[in-house]
Amino acid sequence: MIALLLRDLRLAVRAGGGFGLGLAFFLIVTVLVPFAVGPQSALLSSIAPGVLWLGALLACLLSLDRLLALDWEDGSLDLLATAPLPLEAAVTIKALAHWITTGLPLVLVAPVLGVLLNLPGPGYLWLVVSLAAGTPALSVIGTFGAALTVGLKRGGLLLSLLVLPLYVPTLIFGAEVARRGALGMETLTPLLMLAGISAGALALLPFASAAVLRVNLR
Amino acid sequence: MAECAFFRAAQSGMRVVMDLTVSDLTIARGGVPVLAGLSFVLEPGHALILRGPNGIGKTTLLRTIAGLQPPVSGQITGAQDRIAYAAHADGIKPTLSVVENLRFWARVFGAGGIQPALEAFDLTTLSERAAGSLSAGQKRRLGLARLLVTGRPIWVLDEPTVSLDTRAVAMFADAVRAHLAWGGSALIATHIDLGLEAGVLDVTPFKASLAPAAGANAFDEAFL
Amino acid sequence: MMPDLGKYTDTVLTAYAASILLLALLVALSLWRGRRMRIEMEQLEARTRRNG
Amino acid sequence: MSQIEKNSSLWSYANPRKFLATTERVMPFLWGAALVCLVVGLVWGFFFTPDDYRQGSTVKIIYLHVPSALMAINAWMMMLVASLIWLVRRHHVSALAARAAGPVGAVMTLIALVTGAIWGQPMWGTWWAWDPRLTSFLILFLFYLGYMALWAAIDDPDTAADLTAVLCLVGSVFAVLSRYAVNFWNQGLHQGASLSMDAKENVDDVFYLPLLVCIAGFVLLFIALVFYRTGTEIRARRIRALLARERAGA
Repeated sequence: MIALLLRDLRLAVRAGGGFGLGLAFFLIVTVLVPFAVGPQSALLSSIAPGVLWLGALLACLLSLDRLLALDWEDGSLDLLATAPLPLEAAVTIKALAHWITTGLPLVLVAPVLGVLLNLPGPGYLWLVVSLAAGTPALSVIGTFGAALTVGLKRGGLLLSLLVLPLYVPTLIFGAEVARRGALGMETLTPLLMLAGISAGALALLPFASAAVLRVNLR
Repeated sequence: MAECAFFRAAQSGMRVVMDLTVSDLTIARGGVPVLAGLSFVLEPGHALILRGPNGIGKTTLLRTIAGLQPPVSGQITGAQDRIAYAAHADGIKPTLSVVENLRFWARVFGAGGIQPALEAFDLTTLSERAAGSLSAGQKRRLGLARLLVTGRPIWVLDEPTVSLDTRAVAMFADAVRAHLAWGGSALIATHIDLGLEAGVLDVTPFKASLAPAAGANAFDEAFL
Repeated sequence: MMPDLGKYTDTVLTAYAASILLLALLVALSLWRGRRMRIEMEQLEARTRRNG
Repeated sequence: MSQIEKNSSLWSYANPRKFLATTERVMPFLWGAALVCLVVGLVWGFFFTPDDYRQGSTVKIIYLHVPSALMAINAWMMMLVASLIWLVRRHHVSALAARAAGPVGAVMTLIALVTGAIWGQPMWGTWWAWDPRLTSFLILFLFYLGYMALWAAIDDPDTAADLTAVLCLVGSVFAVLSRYAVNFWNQGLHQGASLSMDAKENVDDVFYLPLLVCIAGFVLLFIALVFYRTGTEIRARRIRALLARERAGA
């Protein structure tokens, strides 16, 4: 299992792995928002939590179609499916690798981008906490979507269409935590729901992803 | 993890005695049966060459035996967790070096060192090169070297000699011979003569008739 | 004949028109595709029988 | 128990030929009943019911909005059950019925959304409000779109059936989650139940009877459409199989 994780991380940082693309995308989205809505700091600081969450979500989405497609094309998935490692574990590891290379950097960079959007003081902590609790769910759900569309020639757009509705609860609770945190309100309820979604998705979705992957491999 | 190790030990103990048995197998591609009523036994230490025209269903048969797709009917025994499968796609990552590629598969399969595999396919001098910079034949050799690091007793190979030159084909034949001598077995779909002492199974007579198979779910006869 | 819908005439009529249009569209598309598939299958089955 | 035993022959309708033969016989009655119920219910509702004292004549929209909203959810439930049957018992007709129900459910959702928005214009003063109910239906509509798109994108029918069935299962869980999330996110623009179209206490008997007839009409129309469309899918599948055999024979 560790071997697979290490390989995926190594592939991500080598040339052509696409590491950092998500971050760059996140940065650009955040920079473009003030151009679109105007430079008033009051407006920016009120929409900052939502914009940062949406940017993080889109950055996550952007990298999903490479998550399994490359392994599918070069036959690695066939070989992994015949390996002693259960496919459920393999997809969990791949989701974890996706989170480490995409979700985690987003969590770390978000506060810096918060400055650009005048995020209010107490908001930084809650932004980081909510992204840390929510991005694992984004990776796991995204892996399911990637497993569904892995056999398709142009699956990228379909992948977005399938995954975005599944992202709704995570986005709502995640952005709610960040928003309430920025306003200095109580954040426990949405945070618990967010963590619950992440934990539930992590516990159950790998089975669906592996089942779907087996169907696609046959 | 401890459990895994136990199973592996039990497996290697059984390696010498378990045959790969295929009985009355019917397989389908895209829902249409291609081969039917196929039976054979592959004993340890033996190789079996599959022959038949293109499109007859050799690849489908090998994928079914490797457990990648379910058979329509019939039984496969002795295949569970004992197969190393290799097909047209080698699962080689171009940005990783030869050694990194091999070591990854060795660790996934929990098997030993990669040095013998490198030597058997004359990859030692290439070991630090990125796999993406290898020629087609060299990549193919790397893909076949992977078989050695899996430690699995049954090799299921789909056209393993594509893009290999005569020297590399000889290397491959030697590797198969060594594998058989060790007590392994091999099921190979190929069109060229490998110079192995192996049984030959021509699958052409097992071509599925167009009438719906008797074993198929009678409910769905309208679809067959 | 027409009931007096008061100031909401447009609202109610639009809702009815839109809904009935959508339903009609769905039924029409279903019937169109159904008919095409039926004809195609009959042709194909006839051809299969002829060829044995 | 004996009733269940007797009904176990229900599975025989999983035979495509049997399904086609049986539905062929009941189709005219289904279409007829659906049409009669819809015409009676809608005409009754439109021409012969009084206006509501708060909502005025817009209350007439409930004869479309409530039944379509009901069927939007029921269609998804039916797809879920059919998907489970396919995954467990591998009856192709079941998978095809789920596929057939998809677009019907999507149109029902669309009708519920459109009538809701049109009703909201004079009531809320805006076409679209991010009201929890409307929002949930919008999300449901996206789920329908994804489900249909996945069916359309995959060539092999069994693979498509498997993948869409799993998507339907996972989607159901997330649709319920979204419903709660949306409720949490916006407690609602609804000024209490009094101005809602869905609240029971708002519906007098005068409105209730024609509404029941309309609901019956929508249910019958749904069944008729799903039966008919399933038949179409069975034929499409058969065409595919015949062509594949022809190609294999040639």
